[in-house]
Amino acid sequence: METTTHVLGHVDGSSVVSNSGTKVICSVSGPMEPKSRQELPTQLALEIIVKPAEGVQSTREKLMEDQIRSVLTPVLARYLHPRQFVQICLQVLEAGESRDYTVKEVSVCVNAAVLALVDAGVPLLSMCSGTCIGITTEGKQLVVNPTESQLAKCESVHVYCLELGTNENGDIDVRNLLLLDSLGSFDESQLFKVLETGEKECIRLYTELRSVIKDKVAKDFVWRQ
Amino acid sequence: MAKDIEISNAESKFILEALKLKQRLDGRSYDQFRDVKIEIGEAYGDVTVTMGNTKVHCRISCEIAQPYEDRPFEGLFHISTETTPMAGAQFENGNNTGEEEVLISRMIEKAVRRSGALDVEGLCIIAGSKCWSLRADVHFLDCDGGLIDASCIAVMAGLLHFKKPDVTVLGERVTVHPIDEREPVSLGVLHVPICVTFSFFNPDDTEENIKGEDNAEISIIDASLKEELLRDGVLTVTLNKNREVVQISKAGGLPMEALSLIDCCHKAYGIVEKITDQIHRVVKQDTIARNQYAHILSSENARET
Amino acid sequence: MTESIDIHPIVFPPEVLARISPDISLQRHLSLETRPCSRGFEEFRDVAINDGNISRYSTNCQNATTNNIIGSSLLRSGKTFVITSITGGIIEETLPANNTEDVGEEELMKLSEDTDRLCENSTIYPVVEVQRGRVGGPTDEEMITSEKLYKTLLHSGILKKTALAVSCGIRRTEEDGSVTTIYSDELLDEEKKINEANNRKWSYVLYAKIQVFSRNGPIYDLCWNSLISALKTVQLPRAFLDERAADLKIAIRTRGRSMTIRETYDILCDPHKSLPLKLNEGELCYGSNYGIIDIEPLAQLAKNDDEMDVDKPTSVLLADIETEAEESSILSTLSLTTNKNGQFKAATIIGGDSKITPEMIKRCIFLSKQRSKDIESKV
Amino acid sequence: MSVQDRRRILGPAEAKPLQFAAITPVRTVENRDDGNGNKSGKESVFISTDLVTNANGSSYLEYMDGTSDQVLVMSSVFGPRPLRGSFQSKASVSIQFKEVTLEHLNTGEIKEICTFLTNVFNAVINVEKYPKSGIDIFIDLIQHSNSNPTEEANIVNILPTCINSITMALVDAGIEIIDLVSAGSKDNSVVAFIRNGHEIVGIWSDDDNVTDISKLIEECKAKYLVNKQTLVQYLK
Amino acid sequence: MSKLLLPGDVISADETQSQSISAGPGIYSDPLSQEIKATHAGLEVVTPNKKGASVYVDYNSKRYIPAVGDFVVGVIVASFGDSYRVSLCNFSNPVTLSYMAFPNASKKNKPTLKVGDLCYARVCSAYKELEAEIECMDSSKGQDAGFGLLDGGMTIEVSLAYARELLFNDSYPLLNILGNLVEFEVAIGVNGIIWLKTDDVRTTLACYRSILTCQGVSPAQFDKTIKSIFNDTLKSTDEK
Repeated sequence: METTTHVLGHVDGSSVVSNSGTKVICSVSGPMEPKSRQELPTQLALEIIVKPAEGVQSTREKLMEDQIRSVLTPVLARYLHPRQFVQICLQVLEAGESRDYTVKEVSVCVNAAVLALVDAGVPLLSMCSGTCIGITTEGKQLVVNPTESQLAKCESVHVYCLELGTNENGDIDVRNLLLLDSLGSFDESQLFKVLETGEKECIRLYTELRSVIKDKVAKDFVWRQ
Repeated sequence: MAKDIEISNAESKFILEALKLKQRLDGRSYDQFRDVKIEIGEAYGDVTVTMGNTKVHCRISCEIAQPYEDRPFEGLFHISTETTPMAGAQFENGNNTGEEEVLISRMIEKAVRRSGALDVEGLCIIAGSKCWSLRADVHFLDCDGGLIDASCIAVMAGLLHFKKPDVTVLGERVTVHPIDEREPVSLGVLHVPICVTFSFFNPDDTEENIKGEDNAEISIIDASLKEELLRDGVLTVTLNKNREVVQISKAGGLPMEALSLIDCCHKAYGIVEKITDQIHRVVKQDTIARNQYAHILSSENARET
Repeated sequence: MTESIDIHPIVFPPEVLARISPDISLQRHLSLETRPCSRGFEEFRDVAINDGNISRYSTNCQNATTNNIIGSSLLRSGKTFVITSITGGIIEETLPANNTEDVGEEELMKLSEDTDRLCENSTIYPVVEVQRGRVGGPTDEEMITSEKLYKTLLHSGILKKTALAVSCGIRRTEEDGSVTTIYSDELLDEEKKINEANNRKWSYVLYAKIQVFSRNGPIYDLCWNSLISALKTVQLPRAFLDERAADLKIAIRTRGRSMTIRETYDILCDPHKSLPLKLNEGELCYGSNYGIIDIEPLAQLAKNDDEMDVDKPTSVLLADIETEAEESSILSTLSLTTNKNGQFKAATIIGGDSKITPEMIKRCIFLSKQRSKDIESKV
Repeated sequence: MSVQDRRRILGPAEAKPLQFAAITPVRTVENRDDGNGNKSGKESVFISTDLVTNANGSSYLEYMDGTSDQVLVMSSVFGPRPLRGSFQSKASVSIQFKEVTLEHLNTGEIKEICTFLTNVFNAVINVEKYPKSGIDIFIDLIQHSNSNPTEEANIVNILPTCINSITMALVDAGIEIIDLVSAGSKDNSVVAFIRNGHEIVGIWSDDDNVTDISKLIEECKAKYLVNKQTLVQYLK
Repeated sequence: MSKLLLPGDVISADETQSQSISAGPGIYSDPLSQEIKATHAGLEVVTPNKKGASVYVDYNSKRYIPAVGDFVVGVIVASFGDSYRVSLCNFSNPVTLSYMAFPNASKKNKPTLKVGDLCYARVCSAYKELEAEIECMDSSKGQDAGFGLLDGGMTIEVSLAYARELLFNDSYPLLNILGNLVEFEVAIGVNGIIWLKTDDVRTTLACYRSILTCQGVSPAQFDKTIKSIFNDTLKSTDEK
């Protein structure tokens, strides 16, 4: 996973994340004033916009937005800013998969969004990370982060997102499964294998995000050194 | 409607005062175009243009479609310029009815598509039944002024770089060769139009119709976002390297003299020439970089045979 | 100076509480070990499915002349009902057929066909509409559900491309004016040539219009089940070309150039003859949904103080989410699409707030299999 | 090309809808119009209310004319519910007509039907009773079979059932109406009545040459009375 | 460098070594589990106080959230019958500045700020559910405290942590270096807006560029950086 933060000037937080051929740029603005139809009386309203690399936004992007929303909503400390509004824009730069799939884009979007949220200073209760997994038709092998051609050979494809944090001893604390979205043909044991593999990968990504954020913080306070 | 950016009286006054002293906030001179950075991505027709804090991404793509009935020999070409709040919270998602959004999309449309920069007849596969439908998706990533100029560069660089899959036509049957299977084909770009935007200020805020030595009117090239918000007039000229004026757009604002229009075109030409060369250079460099790889492959093949 | 203020608790009737504070209402219900819809925790709504006599091929269809619906279903689940009607279209394939002259390319084509799993799969174009007493464009829910149905069917392999290939017949007008239509599979071998000479390939395209009435909970599973049962009733009409239109070329002139182009002619459908749509029966599966919610100790109705159940589970699993109270306060949900043997086609697990444990997933899978068995028997 | 529906999955643009070849007469239509305009066969109506739970009132009507004609209509009434915006002393009634399965009518025809029905029910609903309110009525035509291929005839055939259905839905919603509205049709005309046929609340005619309007009204009235009786019986 | 915290990191009890923890910015106490977590990514700052310890996360961001006592620079965006609406940050909810929140204010003596004017003020009320309020006086004493209209000059938008550093860290060398070069007036808002004024447009411009540039430069380089900016700015205007 390659990441950069703070790439855009006119929004509060931004990031670029790319992973095996999929590249997404994300911007976050907020907490700011909502339009009246978006306002929620007790919590932070969240707008997620996904724009595809090619073509216009369609139902495909709506579904992606919905999946990303279900991952980010529990992570946001949304009761800290009632009647406020956070806007997350995700622009896919390289899809890395055909239009019939969204798994790679969704998982990269989740990682990009969480980085941009951290960059923007939007309060979060936990961190999260996302990955995608495919199970091949032949050999029933689990492939983490498949490439476009590997994906096409998969019998089932899965997006997996995990809520993570660090407990008081400094150990990684797996908090909850945020999203598992599976499509294709699979059985119960494969489902559990995906859950197991996904957890490992998400923990790995979390440590990666951690070091990225460490660099970011160091850069933020460069004038202190 | 999204909210506007607030500029305080003090700030606007200061920016104008500085302009009078030939100073711009970012240290540029009046006629200085920002340095243009053109980056090319993995895919064909994937271009990011950075000009200062302005960043625009353009992606060219194509698919097979049916030509319009009244134009059976022409392919389809569509430029989509949709704003998202990524470029700044003043933009609204999916709302392309705002004045600025409409202006941007009209200008790009006029500068690139209607100027015939792309040979649409070259997109024809079978007259009247099949053709390529080409899309240029312009994504505004960061807006610090000059979106029109940056988008135009991005689209043109994208078109020059893009390659469409090769096709074989056997009677009525069309075979599309995936790009990893057979060398794809470049598009027919007939000329490279480049937009240069001038902004005008009238810092003394008085009606000045007599243009003379003591004329306080200021003209600058490639305004930043704040300069755009404060300007009193705007002119966009589109030229190509053949010294052809593709289009001129001046929608209201401060009136200007005919002679100064010509002066602007002269100034713009220098910039157009430089940027056109830069685009060609970047595209060529990328082609060489890609070919190096292909070269190794083909030499291996040569040894086998 | 002391002032005492009497605080009077406000009492709401249950239906008002359910409206103003669905989460508390739900917690109160749960503490009484019941649900707002008065079902048991793991109890599903009753499902009834029939074809609704909407399709032109329905046994009791009253209208087979102007009706262009070729498959349908009427699904009822509790008070909610879903009407699905399937219509069709025909599209000319752009991809080359196998008889390409270049042999090397044919091999390549085959190679890529083997690897790209989705190449063989087809799907339907669904438009979901939920009646909600408002006019306007599709809501997010309608869009998301439509897209999910589309994608799930595409990835499931239930509908293969081959099942939608048109085997096109020819209508002949004899010299005496009588009209006959011949289909290739009804032809003798030597006559088949007529068809093959005509070097073009068509496919059926399927559209589904899915209308949801009395929505009272998540709709994806209902729509999916309705869609599958409607697909099972689909009859594809035999299609034919008129012999006279079989090779039509039209000369055109534009800007001083002239050219002949092949006209895209219309394929007509036989009003009487049809073939059932071949679905991959082994892959059929049905959807169900579950919610997981933490029991909030503070919201519990006061019980006998001695009965402090220490072992009481802290969260419960509810099958088949219904009512606004459940839908708005349960954020951890599972939606599983499986057959009775546990062969999945789709699964969506969202951990909104309550923790989802593997045991819960296992329990849901167990319930899903049972539910699929039940629905299967009703379709 | 740029104008595409992004919010619906419409499938490939090049696809053409199935076109069925003109049917060669298989079904004999001997028991159709007997020349007098009276259809033979036994007419029957099935009525049910409160089907749509999230509406304030709803009704479902199945009308069979005993031959091959069948009309299935569902109406849902939403309201009276608060209207946003400026103060209005009367309820605003809106009627939306939609074909659930088949799509035979064009948007112009649908609009015409909506306007006609809105006018009829604006006259019948006690709108003064519901200030600042909106009453939205949705009619879903689930199925209509009409072997007569002319479009006009279709509308005339479904209108009386629609009117009956809305009336029942309004009753179900408990909205005040001055009388049960019902209608009768004859040839290419529909007349809606109240007060035992003493008052006409709407006339729809697709006929260019109605010669004897009073005769037409009388014939429609006869059917209205039958229809009304059916409604009354159900409500009892 | 002190300990890095990420959102979701639980603050360990032994670090604070006390039962009573006052949570500062970037710290969230879960009402159910009583767990104390970080909500922002930044550096942990623990300060022992009388009762126990206060903990906060020092993080950098661009979007200002009003907190009581903060000094801010705002733009008047509207004026009503009894108050102004002031924008502290583009696209954020505007805050209220009452006409009575000025020194010597009375019903008859109304302040004279216009829409578009800049003012320096202090946040006096900030509840998350309500619109925040600012004041242009020291309300505890009812006296003038250096707040009010900022006339002329120029504003500089910087990151919030940088603005805090400039305002609170007296040993931070930047303003001192600038002060040696030129005389200036400055008002630093922790909402990331710095107002600065000198006698001359050119020196103001030089200060503007210096402050912006130093945001990405370590203090050791300040002297050199600022001098070269001053040289360039003043020279280039002379040339032209």
